[in-house]
Amino acid sequence: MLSIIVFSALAIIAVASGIAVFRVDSMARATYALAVSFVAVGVMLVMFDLDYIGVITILMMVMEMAIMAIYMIMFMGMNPALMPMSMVHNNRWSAILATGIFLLLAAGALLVPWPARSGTAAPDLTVAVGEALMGSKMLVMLTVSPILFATIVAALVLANPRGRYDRWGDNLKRVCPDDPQQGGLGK
Amino acid sequence: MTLQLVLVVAAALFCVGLYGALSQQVVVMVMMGLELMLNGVILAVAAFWWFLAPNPDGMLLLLVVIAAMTVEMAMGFAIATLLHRSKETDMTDMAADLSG
Amino acid sequence: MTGAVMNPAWALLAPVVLGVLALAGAALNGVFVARAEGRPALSGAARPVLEVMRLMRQRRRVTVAADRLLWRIGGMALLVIALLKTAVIPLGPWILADISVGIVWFNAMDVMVWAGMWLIGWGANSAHALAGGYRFLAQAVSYELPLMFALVTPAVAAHSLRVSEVVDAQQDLWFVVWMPVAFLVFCGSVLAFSAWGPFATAAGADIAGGILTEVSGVDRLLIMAGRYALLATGAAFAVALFLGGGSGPLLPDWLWTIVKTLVLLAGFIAVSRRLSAIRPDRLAEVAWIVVLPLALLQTLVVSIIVAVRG
Amino acid sequence: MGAGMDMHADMDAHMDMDMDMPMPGGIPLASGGPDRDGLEMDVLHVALGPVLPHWPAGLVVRCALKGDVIVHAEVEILPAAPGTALDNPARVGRLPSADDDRRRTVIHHSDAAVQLLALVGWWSAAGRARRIRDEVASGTALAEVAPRLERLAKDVKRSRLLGWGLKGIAADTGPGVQRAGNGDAATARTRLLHWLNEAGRIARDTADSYEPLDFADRQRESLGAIPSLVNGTDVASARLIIASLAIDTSALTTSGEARS
Repeated sequence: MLSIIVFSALAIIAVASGIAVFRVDSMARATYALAVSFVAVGVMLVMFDLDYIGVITILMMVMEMAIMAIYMIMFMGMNPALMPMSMVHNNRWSAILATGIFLLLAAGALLVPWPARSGTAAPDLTVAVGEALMGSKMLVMLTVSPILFATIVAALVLANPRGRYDRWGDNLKRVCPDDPQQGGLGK
Repeated sequence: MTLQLVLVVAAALFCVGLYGALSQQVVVMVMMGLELMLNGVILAVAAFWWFLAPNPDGMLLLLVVIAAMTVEMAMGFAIATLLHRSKETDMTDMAADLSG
Repeated sequence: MTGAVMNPAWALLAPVVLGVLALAGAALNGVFVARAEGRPALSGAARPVLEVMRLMRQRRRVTVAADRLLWRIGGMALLVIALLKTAVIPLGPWILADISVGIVWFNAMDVMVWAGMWLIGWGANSAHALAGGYRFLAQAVSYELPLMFALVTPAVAAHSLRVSEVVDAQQDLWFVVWMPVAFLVFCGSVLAFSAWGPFATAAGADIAGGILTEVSGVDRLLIMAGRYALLATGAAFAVALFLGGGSGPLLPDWLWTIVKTLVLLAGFIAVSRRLSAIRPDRLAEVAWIVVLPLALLQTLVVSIIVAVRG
Repeated sequence: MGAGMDMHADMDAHMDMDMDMPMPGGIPLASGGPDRDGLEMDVLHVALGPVLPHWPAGLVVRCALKGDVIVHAEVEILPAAPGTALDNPARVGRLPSADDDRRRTVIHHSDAAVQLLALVGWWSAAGRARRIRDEVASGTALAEVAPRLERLAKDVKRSRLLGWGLKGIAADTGPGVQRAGNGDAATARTRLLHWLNEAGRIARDTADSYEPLDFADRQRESLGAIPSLVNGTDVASARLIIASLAIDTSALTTSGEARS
């Protein structure tokens, strides 16, 4: 019983703050509303005994939203005061489509005869996921890690306007890189 | 707490995100919509895992979704910065001009 | 041994212990300041209490078009985060919530500090405060990854993310002995996420006080208390991860934990005053190119030792 | 709001609406402009001073900021109230003597060191410099503080962390100004060392071998150099640069005129 009350409260928080993301007038508030939504979902995962994945979700998403806020403000340039903002297109059709899909999914969730639970959870799920990741399902890890690495490289290449020739000179012979803001290394 | 209840909540999160991703003009706001959709997906996968088949393999799917999320964010930020730099725009509609 | 089941009522004691530790840290800092200014040390030790009374009475300063909601949330965040951290920190044989992912919990909480610090800077709607908030984020992306690997290293050695098992794994040998790099990185990160000493640039004098520029009264009190509390929880967690928790001769476990925590806290405060600030723009390159590989190397060495010993 | 075709017209309508929007808190929206990293950034106008901790009193630097990078700066000195002369033993009712002049120089130098050390967040060193300054101002014999000044200078010189933090903070106001001695361009760090060494030397030597402070000219030169020095730096570096110029506004507004 208690778990249903807690879950419902978390569900309301998650959905309400999700809606708030597109309703509030300040980018900082929008970003941190999304963070609240993620934290609520993270706590729900912990309720499913997914301690590790739940806490990791909270950790990653708060971090991501802290960075996201920078981009929101950088690219949408408004002050913290609550400036009304309306930056939408296709508003009506988006709403209709989203509602329709929601009805469809909800109907599916309620009407499909879900099978009974099969198998039992391992006593220590964190150990179990670690062993799966490093054992039978290592291929997943082997695929994900190069993708993540490629993402780091690709994102840097896309976003960084200055190559090493800009920094170190045409012959790469500068002692100290020519940066607008000096870093900690170099002479 | 039943599977149906959790799935309805997940669907609600997914569709709020969908609305945002479709209706917003600014790239970062579209990304927020996508994030919210993936948030719903995470919750749904966790519910399936817990109520249908709680074995370790299912958790890997969650990890993969979370990894996909980080990839999406990193590339989104990079592309938003690139767009901003090259066209001084952050609107999705204007990004279409790049193809021309 | 550690990890004994506790009555949840003891949770009420945790804030008291944390408050006493934070106050001890503040008093010690007061003594250092007093000595530097040539005043008697005792007046410095009394300073935090007077400061608390002063700030409780002070009226809040109001800035134009401040985002009050987010500002208040940020102001409270640091103290709340420190309290949430105490849940997984063992005090001798007791631990409030010995969850299976205690170390990840601690890490998740110090990521929350990112949000708290930035919101304090953002809410005030003032240029210096905002610069402080951004500075903290710039510093955070530098320290967070080395910190994560510093946290992972003891977990690898103990085969567990559960804090009590990490403590138990140090019965024979404290982890600080064979993972000194991880210990140092962790201590540096504690200073960094408390915005303290050389890492206090978010509240630095060169941006007129940064995030603290516009806060006054109760808000300021909460933020200052939160920073001391974060410093104290950081020290206590370092004791659990690297300094053998409550192990020691003669005294009971819980007393050893407190003694070690106080010594480490005193160390943090004493060292901080002697170092000049490290600006985030200078820190970033060093953190990513020097410190992160060192921390990774430390994790690798520990992993190999653990694998060889079986 | 139609489908995707008339989006640009739609957007323009939004832009127009922006203009008529109420200004929150009476603050108009910032206007944009390209910045040094090739991103368009809002321009923010911020005045540094006239009152800030560790800042020359009465100095106002009006900056245009992109992010926290200064893209334009103007300098102004607010007219000071008649000097109170509390900090200046040479003016406290007695006739000025050579010792007072010497004392004044030591105070000026150590005061400048206090400001810079406090700004870089090295509180213990700043505290030591401040105590020396206060003792000299309250009449302690100069020979007594000399060894402490020299020790402080040695510690500052040895600190690698400080050297690293102040690396690349330029403070060269032009030819012939307070060179470090070895011909390098003046930086914040060389200036700091210069003050401490000079103060130590002046306090120790009783012979009249020190360079007297010729405030007004040098100060005016420093003041004129501020806009070009701080252009393109972030606010924090700008604070360090201005502190390393050791601007004494009282010399500029009162005694400056009298001396020149």
